Amino acid sequence: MLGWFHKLGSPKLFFEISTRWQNPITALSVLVIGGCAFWCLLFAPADYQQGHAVRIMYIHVPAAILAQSGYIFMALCSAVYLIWNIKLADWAAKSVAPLGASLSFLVLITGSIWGKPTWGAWWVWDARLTSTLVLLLLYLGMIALRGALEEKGTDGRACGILAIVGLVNIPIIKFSVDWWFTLHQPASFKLTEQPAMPLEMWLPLLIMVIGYYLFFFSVWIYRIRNEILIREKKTAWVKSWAGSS
Amino acid sequence: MGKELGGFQLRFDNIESFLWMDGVGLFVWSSYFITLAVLTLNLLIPYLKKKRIKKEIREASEN
Amino acid sequence: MLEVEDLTCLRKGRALFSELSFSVRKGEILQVVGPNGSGKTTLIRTLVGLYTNFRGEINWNLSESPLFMGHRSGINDHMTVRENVEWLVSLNDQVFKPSQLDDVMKNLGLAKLESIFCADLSFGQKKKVSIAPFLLSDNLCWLMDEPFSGLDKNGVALLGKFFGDRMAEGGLIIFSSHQPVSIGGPLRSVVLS
Amino acid sequence: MTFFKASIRRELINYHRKPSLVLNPLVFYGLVVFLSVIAVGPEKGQLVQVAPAFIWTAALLAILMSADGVFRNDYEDGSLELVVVSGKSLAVYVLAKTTAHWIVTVVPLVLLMPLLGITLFFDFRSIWVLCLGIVLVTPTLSILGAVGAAITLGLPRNGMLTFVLILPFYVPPLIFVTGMIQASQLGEAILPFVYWLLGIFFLAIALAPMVLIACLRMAAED
Repeated sequence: MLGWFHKLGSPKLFFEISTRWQNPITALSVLVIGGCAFWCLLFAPADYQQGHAVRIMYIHVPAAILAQSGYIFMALCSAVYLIWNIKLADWAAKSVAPLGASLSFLVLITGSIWGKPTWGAWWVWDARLTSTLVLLLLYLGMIALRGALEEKGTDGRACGILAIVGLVNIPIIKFSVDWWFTLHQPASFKLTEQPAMPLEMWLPLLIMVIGYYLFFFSVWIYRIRNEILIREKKTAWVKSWAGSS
Repeated sequence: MGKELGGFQLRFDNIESFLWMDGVGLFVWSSYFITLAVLTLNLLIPYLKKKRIKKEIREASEN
Repeated sequence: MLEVEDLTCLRKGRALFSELSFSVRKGEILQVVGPNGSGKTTLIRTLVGLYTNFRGEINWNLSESPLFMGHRSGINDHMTVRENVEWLVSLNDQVFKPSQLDDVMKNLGLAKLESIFCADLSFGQKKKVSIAPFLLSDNLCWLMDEPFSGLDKNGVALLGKFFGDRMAEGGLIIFSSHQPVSIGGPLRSVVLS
Repeated sequence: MTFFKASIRRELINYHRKPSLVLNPLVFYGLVVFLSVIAVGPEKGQLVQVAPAFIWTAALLAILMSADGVFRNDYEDGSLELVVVSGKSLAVYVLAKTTAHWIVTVVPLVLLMPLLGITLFFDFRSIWVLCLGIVLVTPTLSILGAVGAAITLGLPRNGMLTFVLILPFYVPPLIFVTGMIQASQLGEAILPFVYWLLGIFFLAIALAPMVLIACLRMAAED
């Protein structure tokens, strides 16, 4: 187990393996998301209450799922770095932060655009939007800490610790925001009390989620490869890579 | 409404109704375009950065 | 005793010094010499466990952790000399009688300064304050980073004498210095370049 | 235990010698509340309704701001590395630090509270609940603030970063403590909120030492 970890923890090996994988994954993700977008826009049924506005769900919900699982993934990478001191895991965690921030930003934007035709307001202090806002703030804090510590070279451990603290806190934050929302619950239309989604709605949603996952990993691989190149720029193999192609 | 296309039910009669979407077209389309923009940027930024890094490494090793 | 084998300290991916091997026994004093930036401070900090980015082996064979004097004094400016010494000594699990403190203060040339705030002391005086807990302790293993810098001639001679005394009692002292120092006894050295 | 006593004594001496460390957060707190009153307007009904909001926000900011410095002095003068090397329990050390910080920032705040409550037209029950809320929530805020201070230790003094990192974590305590005030104003039970605040506090005090120790060791390393 450990041997396998350390082997995969070699930046060079990861770079070589990912060279083969990055383009197929990127192409596949673009294909899945693009194709599924057509499905969602043209063929998915309109909701009996929201009408065509429900089509926003297909890009909003996967982004929300990815923003959250991205944070968990980042915290896991950080834990691997802190426990086994594998530098690649730290770079992996670092590569998640901007991606996760952009996705949670996307969730908020599409959420508020979705809110206007359905709730009648651009923004509702709904439990899920609020906790996504906190998630965005956590990602931004992460990026800020990286920026501040990068020069000193101690960014990895501090960010790792912060990521894990955040992971412990996310359920608490989610729960407390839920509580807060029920305390202040406005009399408005609620999205959560829908009848079960029919197959022709959740199937494209599921495929879209898969597409987003593929996309997440392709961008993550791009970013982590850049990180490897920067950190290992003085090694022979990076120089020969830069010179060759 | 709409015609069948390979087993799928097409939900719009014509381009106009597809764009209009019963009045919510602006919301749906803008959110799709914003998503497109954010996702494209996510791919583009690391791609451009990689090109820059590569150039830097090459120049550094030539000097 | 202490044994160090093939010690390499890395700083920002670069080796500060590499494959250093030496050993120190009880009753010996080891001086770490080298120009600025050669890694003296890092070596002392690595030995004491503060710096962990290294390869190689460090084996301590001691019953208690060594007394440490760092590059930064550890003296709090808003506390008096006595309060500072009491705190530093409590870190080492030692107790002392007031008369002992008086003696040490007199020895160090700090008599009557006990109730002065450390902010009002000169650099050399502060150095002496951070030496005081070493003299109040039974622990014979000392690790000091630049203990002589900032001391006047008398202070240097005094600390040299303390070193000699400890060595005679079977102490183990490792210190760094950028200038040659003479103490009352034989001195081994590790040179960093 | 002796080490705890020695540490806490040292902390209190330090606060005693630098009263600005105690006074500044308090004055800051009063000023934020005062400015908020100016912004809201002096009308009684409105004030009673929104006053808990800015009372808590001000408390949060004041505590976080003062917590930012708890380890800084020890880090800069080298005491921190001496503590690390000495083999003394760092958990005891951070506990002493945060306890001292809590005592010197919160006790004055609680004493100030009745005064503030009267000027904001609170009834006695609300003032009592307010004090209870302060006592229950501030230990958590102190601990989380210490975590922020420890993570940013060794960086040039930059309070902003600590704020950006830690304020999101202040959301749950803030929700429960404001909920408590509102419940009491509506005449509902406040006990559930007390339980939640205690729960969060226990969680924080169980987990934070590990995080703090890791951060301090890291800071002592460079």
